[in-house]
Order: sequence, then structure tokens, then C-alpha cells
Amino acid sequence: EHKTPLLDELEKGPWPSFVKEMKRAAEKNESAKDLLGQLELSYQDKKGHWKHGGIVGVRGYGGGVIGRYSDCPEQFPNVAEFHTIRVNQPSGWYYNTKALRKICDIWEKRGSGLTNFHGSTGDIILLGTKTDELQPTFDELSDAGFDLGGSGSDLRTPSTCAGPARCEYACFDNLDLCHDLTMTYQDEIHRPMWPYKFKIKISGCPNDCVASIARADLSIIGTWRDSLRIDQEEVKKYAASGMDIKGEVCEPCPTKALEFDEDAGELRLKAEDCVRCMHCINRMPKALRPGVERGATILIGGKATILQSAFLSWVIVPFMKMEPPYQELKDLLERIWEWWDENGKTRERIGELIYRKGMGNFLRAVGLPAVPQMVYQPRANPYIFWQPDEVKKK
Amino acid sequence: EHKTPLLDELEKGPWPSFVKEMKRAAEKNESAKDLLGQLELSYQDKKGHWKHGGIVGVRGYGGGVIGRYSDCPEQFPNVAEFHTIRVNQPSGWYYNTKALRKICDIWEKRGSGLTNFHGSTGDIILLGTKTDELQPTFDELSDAGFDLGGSGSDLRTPSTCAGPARCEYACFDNLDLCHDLTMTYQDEIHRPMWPYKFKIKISGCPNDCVASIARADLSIIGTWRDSLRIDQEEVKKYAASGMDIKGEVCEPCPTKALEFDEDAGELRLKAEDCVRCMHCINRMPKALRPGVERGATILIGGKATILQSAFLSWVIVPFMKMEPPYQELKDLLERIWEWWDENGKTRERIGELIYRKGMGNFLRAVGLPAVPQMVYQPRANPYIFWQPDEVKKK
Amino acid sequence: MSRTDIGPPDFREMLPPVIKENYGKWKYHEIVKPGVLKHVSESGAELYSVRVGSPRLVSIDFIREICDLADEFCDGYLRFTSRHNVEFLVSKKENVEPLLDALKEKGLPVGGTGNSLSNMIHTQGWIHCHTPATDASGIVKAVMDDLYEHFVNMDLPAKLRISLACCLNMCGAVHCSDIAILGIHRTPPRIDHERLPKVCEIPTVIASCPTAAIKPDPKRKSVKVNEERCMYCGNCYTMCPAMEIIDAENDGIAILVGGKVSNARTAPAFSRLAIPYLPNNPPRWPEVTEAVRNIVEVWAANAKKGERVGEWIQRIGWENFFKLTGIPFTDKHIDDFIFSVPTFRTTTNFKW
Amino acid sequence: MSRTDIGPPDFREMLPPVIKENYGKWKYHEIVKPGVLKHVSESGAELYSVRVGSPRLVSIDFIREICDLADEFCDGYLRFTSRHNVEFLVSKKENVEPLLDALKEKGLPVGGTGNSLSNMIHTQGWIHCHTPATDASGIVKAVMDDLYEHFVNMDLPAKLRISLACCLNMCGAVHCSDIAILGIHRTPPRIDHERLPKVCEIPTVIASCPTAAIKPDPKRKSVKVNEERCMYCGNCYTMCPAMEIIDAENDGIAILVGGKVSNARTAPAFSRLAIPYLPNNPPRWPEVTEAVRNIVEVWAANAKKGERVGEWIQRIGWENFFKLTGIPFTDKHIDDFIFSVPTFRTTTNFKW
Ligand code: SRM
Ligand code: SRM
Ligand code: SRM
Ligand code: SRM
Ligand code: SF4
Ligand code: SF4
Ligand code: SF4
Ligand code: SF4
Ligand code: SF4
Ligand code: SF4
Ligand code: SF4
Ligand code: SF4
Repeated sequence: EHKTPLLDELEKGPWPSFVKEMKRAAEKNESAKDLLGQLELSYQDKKGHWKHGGIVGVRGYGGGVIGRYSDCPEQFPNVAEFHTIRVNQPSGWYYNTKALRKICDIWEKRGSGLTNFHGSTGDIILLGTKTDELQPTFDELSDAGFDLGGSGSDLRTPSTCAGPARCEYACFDNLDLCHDLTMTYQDEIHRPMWPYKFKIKISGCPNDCVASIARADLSIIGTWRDSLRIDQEEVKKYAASGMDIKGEVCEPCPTKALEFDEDAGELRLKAEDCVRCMHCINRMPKALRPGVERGATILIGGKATILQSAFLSWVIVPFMKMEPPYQELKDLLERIWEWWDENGKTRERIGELIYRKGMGNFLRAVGLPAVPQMVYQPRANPYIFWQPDEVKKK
Repeated sequence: EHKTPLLDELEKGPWPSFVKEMKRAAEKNESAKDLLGQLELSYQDKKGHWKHGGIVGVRGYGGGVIGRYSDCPEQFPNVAEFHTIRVNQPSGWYYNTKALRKICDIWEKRGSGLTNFHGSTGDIILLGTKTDELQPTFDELSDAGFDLGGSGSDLRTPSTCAGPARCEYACFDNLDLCHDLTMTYQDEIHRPMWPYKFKIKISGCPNDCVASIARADLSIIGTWRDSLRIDQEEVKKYAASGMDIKGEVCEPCPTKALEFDEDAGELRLKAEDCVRCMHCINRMPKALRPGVERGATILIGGKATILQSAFLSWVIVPFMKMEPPYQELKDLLERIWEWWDENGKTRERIGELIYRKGMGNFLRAVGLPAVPQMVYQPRANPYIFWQPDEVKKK
Repeated sequence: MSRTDIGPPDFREMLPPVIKENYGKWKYHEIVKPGVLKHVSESGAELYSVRVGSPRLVSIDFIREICDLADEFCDGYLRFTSRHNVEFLVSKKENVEPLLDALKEKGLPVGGTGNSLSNMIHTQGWIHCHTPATDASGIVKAVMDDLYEHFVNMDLPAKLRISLACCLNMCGAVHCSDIAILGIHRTPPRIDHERLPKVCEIPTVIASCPTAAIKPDPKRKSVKVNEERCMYCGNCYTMCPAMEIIDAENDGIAILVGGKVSNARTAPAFSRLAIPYLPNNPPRWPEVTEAVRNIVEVWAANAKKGERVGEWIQRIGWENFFKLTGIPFTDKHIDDFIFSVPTFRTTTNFKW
Repeated sequence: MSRTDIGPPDFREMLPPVIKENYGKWKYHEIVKPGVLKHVSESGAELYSVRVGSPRLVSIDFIREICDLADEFCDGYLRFTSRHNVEFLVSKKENVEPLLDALKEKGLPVGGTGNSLSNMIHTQGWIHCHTPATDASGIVKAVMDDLYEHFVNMDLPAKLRISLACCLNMCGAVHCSDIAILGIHRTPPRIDHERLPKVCEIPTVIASCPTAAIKPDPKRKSVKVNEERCMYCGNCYTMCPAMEIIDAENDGIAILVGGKVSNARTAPAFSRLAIPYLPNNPPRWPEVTEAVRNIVEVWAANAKKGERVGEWIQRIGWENFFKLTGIPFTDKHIDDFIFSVPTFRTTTNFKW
């Protein structure tokens, strides 16, 4: 039994306590117990006690398991090996309790009994087990209908928002697309093959509830091409309820596309000025809705800071219809991967490669036409690369 | 006599014609005549006919003359040598006719009779003479009270706007400062000594009529610290004259610091929100004026595109009093030059050096405190360089 | 024998009947009270979602417990959110209050909707990673305890998204959060010259450094670090275990603010440096909770209704952000990496 | 014997009495009519400035002529502006009209004040430089002829500043103009391998290339250019005459738009690429004058009062700028140099 005076402090307070969770697991499981002990040591030392990396896995897969070894195995022998398994969540993180209970049963038997629901990329994280347990865990997960997610230089587990199952804003069936892409690219998810990781995140509308622009190499975001729809009767009701339509809805509109006609009690939209930011719809969901000609905007290159700075994803296709079997999207994805694979250096994300090679080269290589929607503004320098067929030969 | 059918086309039209000017000079001067001929050739060939560079000059100076040789001297012997002399203009480009006539007389005798009033940096450009004429021209200019401007890797001729001599907006005596700096740094102007050129431009107010933010390594721009001044009586007159004060003055205010009280006919200013952009003052010069606590903002690094992109100057001192002998400014300038001289690569402008070394290093080296006015926004990355005294040693 | 490449279960198996029937037909929603959403379908059907805060690092007991609740009140259906909250999907209106009571009894907080603080996206920290400069779960617990009132109430000017990442790799999306808590190292890697040639590929190590601070050291068959160019990102350590970056004495936390992700009104934006360094002070990181609370309070007191942290700062200017929060501005706040230039102020327009 | 380092004449010797007496005491100004400014002092004194367009490249006869006028109407005082116009400084109101008559007779245009087109800042071109991709004075003449009406009237939405530079060195500040006309090369330098080792320092040449396209060619004791990386800036030619960049067949003109310099309302801003290439077509460059006129006309027809070209584009969006002007958007418009990333659109917010 490890004493954990520091961690005990974190059982106090109103927010549910992860220490309490660890202790619950520790009651039944030796690894969880040692994890608690090692974490207490970290709290004393102010540093982690895990060794660097370590490659472990399951048969036939190159990813899905994060190897981890304690740097003080004598003290905490039950976390000497403590590998994490990434399990691919169902689209939109919807579960029935039967499926969840199956996972719990497997993990009770095979691992620490600790989990993350979910990891930042979206997987179910089964937190810590021994090397020998990896294959059996995988086998049993597989029997239960689950499979591993991505890790290493592969396609990471795609994720998507609540979507049409629970949200009135979804502009296409993002849950289906996420599932379809995940199934189509099983090989790419399970067998690292690229210069680096590649993440796909899909949001049903520009609210981007899975943070795809910030956190995915490829961001797919629902949108529409025609005008948003206004139910003027509902507008009147909002007004009657005391809502400050001018101040709350019209003024924050980024392009001042909306005007509230106080007398008529009606909202007037300059449709050609609307950039479909969702703000007014968010404020008046009963009165306003996205248009009917729906699809998605495709953006590329999002990633965190390491190495060449964080990038937010960049628009590369302003509008694409999103209907099964999503062939146009898949063709594009494959052309992108091919170019990246051919040109990328080790550990170079697609965004960094595009930055290094130039957007023009990228667009030409994957066959996308340049459109003004791709940029906030054109270049300020005249450093243009003319293509051989554009100049006269001597 | 050269035939100039192409150039003749440019004598037509309402705008005064440089071809006409060249022909006037050509009547009296053989070089001007050949220049016309060579230019006609360029109009046929669609390319220039000057050779690359060539270093010529006057005794004791390293700059002030741009050497130039024709690439077809057989055809145009009188522009075989055709060097340009840069003559330092008086502050604000004010002249009396006596001074101007003196220059004309000298140039009639010694050169082509063609000039640029003025060059882009601000000098008087005496356009084209032979090598042998350079020294005598200089001697005579000197006798007439004129001196050469900068060229090469030196301090370029400072320039400044109309200022308090002709403009009600000037926040300090920019004409005096320009003259003072020019006189103080004669050596730096005349004898190239640095990694590259260094330009100073001075504007009396944020309208920046000499484009200092765009075109000077060091930009000095008049401003004020207190509130702008409002004469409400004059406001009322503007309103009475039919001016749309709300639409023309208040709405374009970048920080919405102004409100027009229609009933009282008065302008209300939230002084703490005003960023002193000049817009409202420009629109209502009779009613609004800069404040009384005046000085200048100092910015650094402006330049054109070659090599590392164009830079607009960056704020390094939000406010400095500007009074003779301008010692604080000169001390700062000298610290900047020293750091640049020590660290700059050949042909590296100060802005490029700061970009390469980091603004933090620059500020620490020249002893300027960091303030939020220097940036639009703080860094988005956590790539902070900690200084040795800020971390605990092992 | 396991099957490979079967992929995840089809989400369609995971949807309650009310969703199956109204899939894609939701018309609008209301926030009934903090943590309780009501979605109404074109068909008139209703779905209540009850959002519950979770520590994310949970035991299987926790999962089974919420399964019990879902079985009792939700016909066995629930979901998790993109910020690690649990959402109970209640098709029967009459089940909402009993569920809330049951949750209350278990001490599980209901909230995180509308203009509130939601759960903190975070990472592994000392629980499972090898490069952390700080812990994750512990700070999250301390901050969420401290700001608990804003999870269970919708009393803020706008949504508030706080995230944490335990190192510069930023697994927790902190780079676009209203408030980001970020573990940072502050000293250059310490090279084990004995070990390096054995375990690391030297060209890869050299290439890994974003500032080109690493050069070969041919004599030792190792590398050397130009300490002046190193900004302690730890990427070399990721590539090479012989370049130890963790330094318990100097590691700590930076706070960044003003990022966002949604396209609502303004474009997505990065979080930007507010506080360059706060010490690691487990178990409750008082300097961090206080700094975060200060920012939240100043924002809440000054922002207009609907203004996210970054939008508020945009309006008042960073000059005023530093003034109002009392956070000192230093040379560390000024960018000196690749895209520094566009952050430099190129106008005399600024506030005092 | 000449004296060195005497500096320019003191500007104080160049000021008319009315200015000396009212130096720093000007209270306000009015634009009496296009090209005529009236400044009024605290003392009540008045100064009239009459602004006259100049081709900048002028003979001494021209200078003497304007001196004659200044002697006759201005007590011998005049000035030039930062955009190369002449300003007659008239202290006697009754001299204004006679001066205007005299100017009319000489065919000198009066204007350039207020919401008008002022003179074009420009450069040497084929007149005197060694790297031009186009001429300067000729295009300026053609454009100013074409837009003459906007110099002598104040009929535009706002100030209009057009500039020209004959090569990427941009001596004419085109990088921050409402409309910029810029000479560009479009083919890589042609290396004279014989001459290069004799006249150029190889390391300097290599270092001069902003895209690192130049590599040593040790066999020939010369350099080679990776043509894929070259964007024809000509900086290598500036450093080394053996790298000829001028190519009469392919050189030409790019048009950039939307820059500004003043801090009024919005921060100073760079001009941005509108038309990547137009051919050199002397003597009157019809493609260029037409392209410029088109932009001016579309702006004048669509901008709100007071909106500079860039401010107008900012409001309507570049999507609409390209639509309204009919200028095609191409891959060339998208930046691929150092600071490209901040120009990429990182939001779904855009117009169709
Ligand atoms: C488990 C997880 C954090 C969590 O607690 O949730 C995680 C954990 C690790 N991440 Fe991550 N990343 C996780 C989501 C992310 C995200 C967020 C996302 O995917 O939305 C990011 C930012 C987005 C991005 O990809 O840019 C992220 C950016 C990184 C990076 C920096 C990559 C970059 O190019 O910027 C690294 C460094 C690396 O790849 O070597 C990294 C590396 C790692 C490693 C493998 C450590 C390493 O250096 O090898 C961590 C293993 C920890 C462990 O021992 O368990 N992790 N990582 C997340 C994956 C769970 C899941 O599968 O659901
Ligand atoms: C004469 C003038 C143009 C004009 O017609 O007015 C001029 C002419 C030349 N400039 Fe310039 N520059 C002139 C003002 C400028 C300006 C504008 C300014 O100073 O406000 C700029 C942009 C601002 C800046 O400095 O960045 C300018 C940016 C350059 C550059 C690019 C420097 C850079 O770092 O971006 C070069 C290239 C170089 O230095 O090698 C250059 C080089 C040249 C050279 C010397 C050509 C060369 O490559 O060596 C030209 C000589 C032409 C000739 O034969 O007469 N010139 N040059 C201007 C000087 C007149 C004067 O003294 O008043
Ligand atoms: C459940 C969830 C989707 C999921 O697949 O899990 C979700 C669900 C909803 N989001 Fe979201 N959002 C969810 C994460 C996000 C995220 C991502 C994040 O926080 O990491 C964002 C981007 C945040 C950002 O910008 O940093 C996000 C930005 C929005 C916005 C835009 C807010 C804004 O004005 O900036 C709206 C509109 C609104 O709230 O008015 C929105 C609206 C909604 C609506 C109202 C949509 C609907 O009609 O059902 C849902 C309830 C919102 C609420 O909480 O009040 N959702 N939403 C996520 C809940 C996370 C949580 O537990 O708190
Ligand atoms: C004479 C001159 C100064 C000099 O030292 O030579 C000058 C003189 C005046 N400027 Fe200027 N500006 C002069 C070049 C500039 C420049 C530089 C340039 O164009 O290269 C700028 C920056 C232009 C830019 O942003 O690209 C400039 C931006 C302004 C502005 C701000 C305009 C705006 O709203 O953006 C004002 C205010 C206004 O006009 O309302 C201004 C205002 C003025 C006033 C009204 C100041 C005054 O009270 O006397 C002067 C008469 C303006 C007019 O023409 O209507 N001046 N002014 C320059 C005349 C050049 C010319 O011949 O056309
Ligand atoms: S991204 Fe849009 S569709 Fe998806 S859950 Fe959020 S609001 Fe709904
Ligand atoms: S969706 Fe956004 S841009 Fe369009 S009208 Fe509504 S608030 Fe304005
Ligand atoms: S910069 Fe200001 S002070 Fe100078 S001339 Fe222009 S408006 Fe007047
Ligand atoms: S000077 Fe500019 S910022 Fe200040 S009140 Fe006037 S318009 Fe607004
Ligand atoms: S942020 Fe860093 S320390 Fe934390 S889990 Fe990710 S890689 Fe590990
Ligand atoms: S910590 Fe980062 S900056 Fe420092 S040497 Fe390693 S990779 Fe380079
Ligand atoms: S822009 Fe280029 S070609 Fe024109 S004068 Fe300047 S350096 Fe010469
Ligand atoms: S023209 Fe410019 S880009 Fe091309 S080789 Fe020369 S320096 Fe490099």
C-alpha cells in the first residue's frame, strides 16, 4: 500500500476526482496501485517517471499501442511495463451500454482498469497493461467488435461531432462520412507508412465542435452554398421575448449582412454578404437555419506547434458535395497522400510540406484550381514562379 | 539627330511630357541627345541599354554618385559615361528660386541638363554626366551651399514632410530634426561603412506624408499622449454645413472612440480608446486638433521586398519627446547602428537582422523595454528564450 | 483468432430509437437549464441530453456506473462529447429530473452548456507520458474545482474553453483555446554523450531541431547544442532519449489566452502568450489556479455579452489586456520565431 | 577647393516670410479647389499652396520656368512634394488666380489634392538603371494621360496613390500603394560562366539568393541555378553582372493593389497581387493603362465615400474584388514565400 498524501489533496473539491478513480482501480489491480504510487513520487519530485518510448504492438499492426516503461521499476514493479492501447471509438462517440460494458470486462481482466474516455484524438484509451497482455486484449476487443486506432506515422483515428444524430445544424451526414473513411482506410490506420501522422476531423457545420481546423491535417466542415433560411414568424417571437436582435444578432455579424427591421419585426439578409459563420443561427436556432444546397469545405494542414509553428487548416476546396461513396473526396485524399509521401521529409506534416514547397506546387500536383476563397489576401511580394509553358522559350 | 518615332508618341496627351523635357535638354546638350536616342532604342528593344554598375565618385566621399555606362557607346558616345549625382535636398523640399537657379546653372555647364526633382529617397537627382565632370560639379555645388546625398551602404539622405512650416498637424519640428540629423551624421551619409543602406524618414504626424513606415529603416512619426482637442463650436458649424458627422467621422473611427450627440451638436470622445489615427482630425480640421503633450513614435525596419520580404516599420518606442538637441534619439540611433554593424551580414537591412536574431535580442542589446505597444499581439508559440539569470542553475 | 481491420462498431448500432427515427430531422434546440439540452425534431419528437462533467481519467467502475444510469434512464444509450463530458441521451422527458437527482447523489456535476466553462481538454502528464513538463490531471482538477461555479452555471459572457497540454507537443489543442495551460521546459537538453551514438541517429537528431541549434560533435561521435539558439521545445528528446529535457527545477507552466476554434463571427485563432512562466507546485498549483481565475474574472467583468476571451481582447487591445489583468508584459511576449514579423505593430495606432 | 560635409542648405533660408512668421502656428486648412490649399494661421495669416503636376524627369529649363513663376507670384519661394509635385507658396491671395492662369497657359496641370489621383511615385527605368524589367517615365506618362481627369478633379471616393517601380528592388515604394505597377522578370538568370569567376565573388552570389536557388558549380569555378527555385528577383544580378536577368521577350509588368501608408483609420498595408503579368508594350503600354483604369473605375463605382482601394477590398472581400474587376485569380496569387502562411484562409468564412 503506497502512501499518497499529496494526491489525497486532489480528492477534495467539487469536481470529480481522477485520484478517486485511480484508487477505485487500485483496490482491484496491482498496476493501478503502483501507478498511484509512482504518480505520488512524481508529485514529490515534480517530474515524470516514465522512460523514453519503446515499441510494442499486436500482430499485423504497426500502431495502436503506446509502449511505456517505468524508470523506477524496482519501486513499482507492476508498472515496469505499462502500455496504452488506443481503441477506435464509434463515430460521434455514441455508445450503447452493452458495448461499453464489454470493454470494461476485457479491461478488468487484461489491464489496469483505468481508461481515458477519450483521448484527445478521439480514441478510447485503455491506460496501461503488460506486454504479454497486448495480443490477448486485442483479440478479445476484436471479438467484441472493436478495433485499434492509429498511432505513429499513419492515419490517425478520424473523429467527428454529434452530427445529424443529435444536432440540427449538421450540413451533411458527418457520422457516416467518418465511419466510411475509417473503414475505407483501415490499412492506413493500422500500418504506419507515411512521413508522419495524418489526422482527419469532420464537423457538421462551421461551429466546428471537433476543433478540426485546429487539430486535423484534413478538416472537413459542413456548409451550404445558397442562402440561410429565415422563419420570420419565429423572428417575431424572439423579438417579443425581449431579445436584443440588433445588438446580439446583427451587430456581431462579421460582414453586417443582417439588418433587423424593427417595424416589420423582420430580419433582412444580404445573402451575398453572408459568410455562413453560424453566429446568427446559433443565436436564433428556432428562426434561422442553414440553406439547403449543402456540402462541405475542405481544409488542409492544421497541427500543433512543433516544429514549424502551429497551423490552422487552410481552405483548399470551398465547397464539395458530401454524398456516399464520397469518391471525389477519397480521390483527392489519395492524391494528397501520394504527393506527401513522395515529397515529405521524415516527421514533416502535410502543412509543413506545403509551406516548404509552396501552395502553388501543391495545388498543381493534386489538381485543384486556385480560387480566392483559399486566401485572406493575395501575395504581397512579386516572387512568382512562372511555369515553363507560361514564358517564351529562347 | 536621332529619330524617335516611339518616344514622340509620349509627347501627346494632357500630362506634362518627360520626352518634351528630354528634347528641350537635347537641344543644348549632346548627352541629353544621345540619351534620347538610346531610350528610343530601348523602346524598340524593350530593354534597357545600361551596363551593370560601376564605381565612380568624388574625393573624400564613398557615396553620392551612381556610376552608369552605356552598353552601346559606339552608337551613343555621349552617354558612354552617364553618372548620376545625388544632391541632398533642404528639409521638406523648400526652396528659394536663387538656390534652384544656382543648381541649374551648374548643371547646364557640367551635365546633361536633365534632373529628377526629386529622387524617391528625396535627393535632387542630377541625371547624367561624364566621369571627369564629377569633381568639378561637386566643387561648384559645394560653393553654392549644396552637398551630396547618400548612396551605397551608408546613411541615406533623411527626408521629411512639409511639417510645421506649412501644416497644422505637425506634432513637433520635423523639419528641424531632419536637418539636425542630416548635419550630425554627415560622415555616415558620405562614407559607406555599414552592412547595407540605412534610411531615416520623418513625418510630423500619423498621416505619414513621407511614407516613412513603408520606406525607412527608421521611421519617426509625430504623435501625442494626451487627448485630441475638440472645438465644439466648430463641430456645430460642420454639422450645420451638412456634413454627415456620424457616417463620415464617427463610423470609420477604428476604435469607435467618437460619438456624435446629434441633439447637443457635440462630439464625445472616449479619449482612452483613441489610437490617434488622425482620421477625425483630417475630416474636421477646423474643429479637431492633436493634443498638446507631443512627441514622436519611433519605428524600425521598414524596407522594400528584396530579400526577406518587404517590411513595414515596427514600433520600438511608443513615445519620445522630440526637442533639440534630440540626444535621446541620437543615443538610441547610435546603439542601433552599433548592434547592426556588429551583427549584420553584408546586405542585411536592420529589419532583416532583427528578424533573424529576434526582437528580444535586439531590444536587450539596445536597452529598450518591451511594451505591448510594440506588437499587434503576443507570440502564439511558446518558443521562449530564457536568459541565464532567469533559470536555476544545476 | 482475432480479425484485423474490422474497424470500429458502426455508430448506427449505438443510436437510441428516438435518434434513429429523427436522424437528420432535428429542427432546433433549447438549453433547458445548465447541462440540459432539448432537441426538437421536425416530427415533434424531443430528445434531452444531460451533460455531465468527467475527470476523463476514469476507472471501469465509473464507466459501469454511468452505464447503470443510462440503462435506467436512457434505454441504455449515452455518448461522450469532444471535450470528454458524458451526455445521457434521454428520450423520455419524465426521466430527466430523476436522472439529475441520481447524478447529484453521485456527486457528478451537470453543466458545461451555453455560456459556461466546459470540461478541460487535457493530456497525460505524469500519468503516462515521457516528455511532460508538468502534470495534466492534477492541474485540471485544481482549476475545475476553483472554477466549478462556472461549469454548473451559465453566468459567463460567452463559452469558455480552457485546455491543458503537458509539453510543447500540445496534445491538448491548447493552441486554440480561450485559456491554455501549457507545460514548458526552460533549459537546454542535457546530452548523454556515451549513450547518444548508440541509441540515436545523428542526422535525424540534427534535423529535429526547429532552430538549428544542434550541430554534430564529430570528436565525440555525438552532437552539441548551441544553447543560445535552443528554446527548449524538447523535439530532440522526442527523437533521441539521450537528450534529456526534463528539468524538475525549471520546468513549469505558461499561460496563453484568446484562442478559439469555431468560425462563429471571427475566424479560428491561436492562443497567445499571457504569462511566460509559473512554477510547478503540486498538488494544487495555486499560482496557476490563481492566474487563470484572475483572467476569467477580468474577462467576465469587462467583456460584452457574447464576447469570447479573444474577441474581448481584440476589442480592447492587448495593451489593455495587460493593464487590466495586471500581468506584466516582457520581451518574452514578443515572437521571435518564423512568423514573428506579422505580429509586430506596423502603425502608430495603439492605446496607452 | 570644395568643402566636404557641409550638408544641405538650412531649410530656414528657404521659407517665405509668411511661413517664418507663422511657423508651427497653422490652425487649419481648406481645399479651395482642386490643387489649391489654403492654410490659415492662429494669427489669421493665410498661405495658398498651388499644387502642380510634374513629370519629375525635367530639364533645367523647366526648373527655371517654375522659378520664373515663383518669382512673379510667390516672392521667389516654392517647394516640391513627397510625390514630386511642385507647390507654389502664394502669400498673397490676389496672386492665386493669375498664377493659375499662367500655369494653364503653360499646360501645367493643377490638382492632386483631396480625393484625387496624385502624381505617380516612380523610378528610373530605361532612362538610367541597369536592372529594369520595364521603363518608368513612359508608363507614368501613359497612365497619367489616361487618368488625367482624376488629377484635376477631386471626384474619387478617396485619395488614390499609384506608384511604379521598374524592378523588384521597388525603388518607388510600390509595395504600399493603392495601385502599384511593377516591372518583373520571369526567367532565371543566364550565367556567363566565362566571366563569372572573374567579376563575381561566388559566396556572395550564393548568399544573395533569397530562395537558395544558387549553388556552387566547382567544375566550372562558377555557380548553377536550380531553375525550379528561382523566382527571378534579379538580386543575384545586382551582385554579379555575369548573371544576366533582363529578358526582353519575357519581362513585363505586374499590378498590385490595396496598399496604403497613412495610419488614418487602418494600419499601413502592403499592396497585393492583382495581375501577375502584362506585356511591355511601348510606347504607351495599352494593356497596363487599361488594367489600371479598370481597377480605378470599379473602385470608384463601388467604394463608399472615403474608402481607399484597400479599405474597399477589405470590406467586400478579395473574392468580390476579383469578381467585380473580372481579373482571373490564379495559383500565382497565392503566396509561397516566407510569410505565406498568414495569408492562407483558416476559416470557412468566405464569400462565393
Ligand atoms: C494520448 C494523447 C493525449 C491524451 O491524453 O489524450 C497523446 C499522447 C501523446 N502524443 Fe499527442 N496525443 C494525443 C493527441 C494529440 C493531439 C490532439 C489531436 O489529435 O486532436 C495533438 C495536436 C494535434 C496535432 O496532431 O498536431 C498531438 C500532438 C502531438 C505531437 C506534435 C505533433 C506535431 O506535428 O505538432 C507529438 C510529437 C510526436 O509526434 O512526436 C505527440 C506525441 C505524443 C506521444 C506519443 C509522446 C511522444 O512524444 O511520442 C504521447 C503519448 C503519451 C502516452 O504515453 O500515452 N502528440 N497529440 C492523445 C491521443 C489519444 C487518442 O488517440 O485519442
Ligand atoms: C534613384 C532612385 C530611384 C528614383 O528614380 O528615384 C533609386 C535608384 C536605384 N536604386 Fe533604389 N533608388 C531610389 C530609392 C529607393 C527606394 C525609395 C526610398 O528610398 O524611399 C527604395 C525602397 C525603400 C528601401 O530602401 O527599401 C529603394 C530600394 C532599392 C533596393 C532594394 C533595397 C532593399 O533592401 O529592399 C536596391 C537594391 C540594392 O540596394 O542593391 C536599390 C538599388 C538602386 C540602384 C542603385 C540600382 C542597383 O541595383 O544598384 C538604382 C540606381 C538607378 C540609377 O542608375 O540611377 N534600390 N530605392 C531612388 C534614389 C533617389 C534619391 O536618392 O533620392
Ligand atoms: C456536444 C458537442 C459536440 C460533440 O460532438 O461532442 C457540442 C454540441 C453543441 N455545440 Fe459545440 N459542441 C461541442 C464542442 C464544441 C467545440 C470544440 C471544443 O470546445 O473543443 C467548439 C469550438 C470551441 C471554440 O471555438 O473554441 C464548439 C463551438 C460551438 C459553437 C460556437 C461558439 C462560439 O460562439 O464561438 C456553438 C454555437 C453556440 O453555442 O451558440 C456550438 C453549438 C453547439 C450545439 C448548440 C449544437 C446543437 O444544436 O446541438 C450543441 C450544444 C452546445 C452547448 O454546449 O451549449 N458549438 N462546440 C461538444 C461539447 C463539448 C463539451 O463537452 O463541452
Ligand atoms: C504635400 C504633402 C507633404 C509633403 O511634404 O510633400 C502632403 C500634404 C498634405 N497631406 Fe498628405 N501630403 C503628402 C503626401 C502624403 C502621403 C505620401 C504619399 O502619397 O506617398 C500620404 C500617405 C498616402 C498613403 O496612405 O498611401 C499622405 C497621407 C495623408 C492623409 C491620409 C489620407 C488617408 O485617409 O489615408 C491626409 C489626411 C487627408 O487627406 O484627409 C493627408 C493630409 C495632408 C494635408 C491636408 C496636411 C495639411 O493639413 O497640410 C496636406 C494637403 C493634402 C492634400 O493633398 O489634400 N495626407 N500624404 C505630400 C503631397 C504629395 C503629393 O504631391 O500628392
Ligand atoms: S459542428 Fe455543427 S453540426 Fe456538429 S455538433 Fe457542432 S453545431 Fe452540430
Ligand atoms: S451566418 Fe454569420 S455571416 Fe451569415 S448572416 Fe449570420 S452572422 Fe452574418
Ligand atoms: S505628415 Fe502630418 S504633419 Fe507632415 S505634412 Fe502630412 S499631415 Fe502634415
Ligand atoms: S484620431 Fe482616429 S482613433 Fe482617435 S478618435 Fe479620431 S478617428 Fe478615432
Ligand atoms: S502534451 Fe507532451 S507530455 Fe503531454 S501527452 Fe502530449 S506529448 Fe506527452
Ligand atoms: S530542445 Fe528544441 S530547440 Fe533545444 S536543441 Fe532540442 S530540438 Fe533544438
Ligand atoms: S526599381 Fe529597380 S530598375 Fe528601377 S531604379 Fe530601382 S533598382 Fe533600378
Ligand atoms: S534571380 Fe533571384 S531567385 Fe533567381 S537565382 Fe537570382 S537571386 Fe535567386
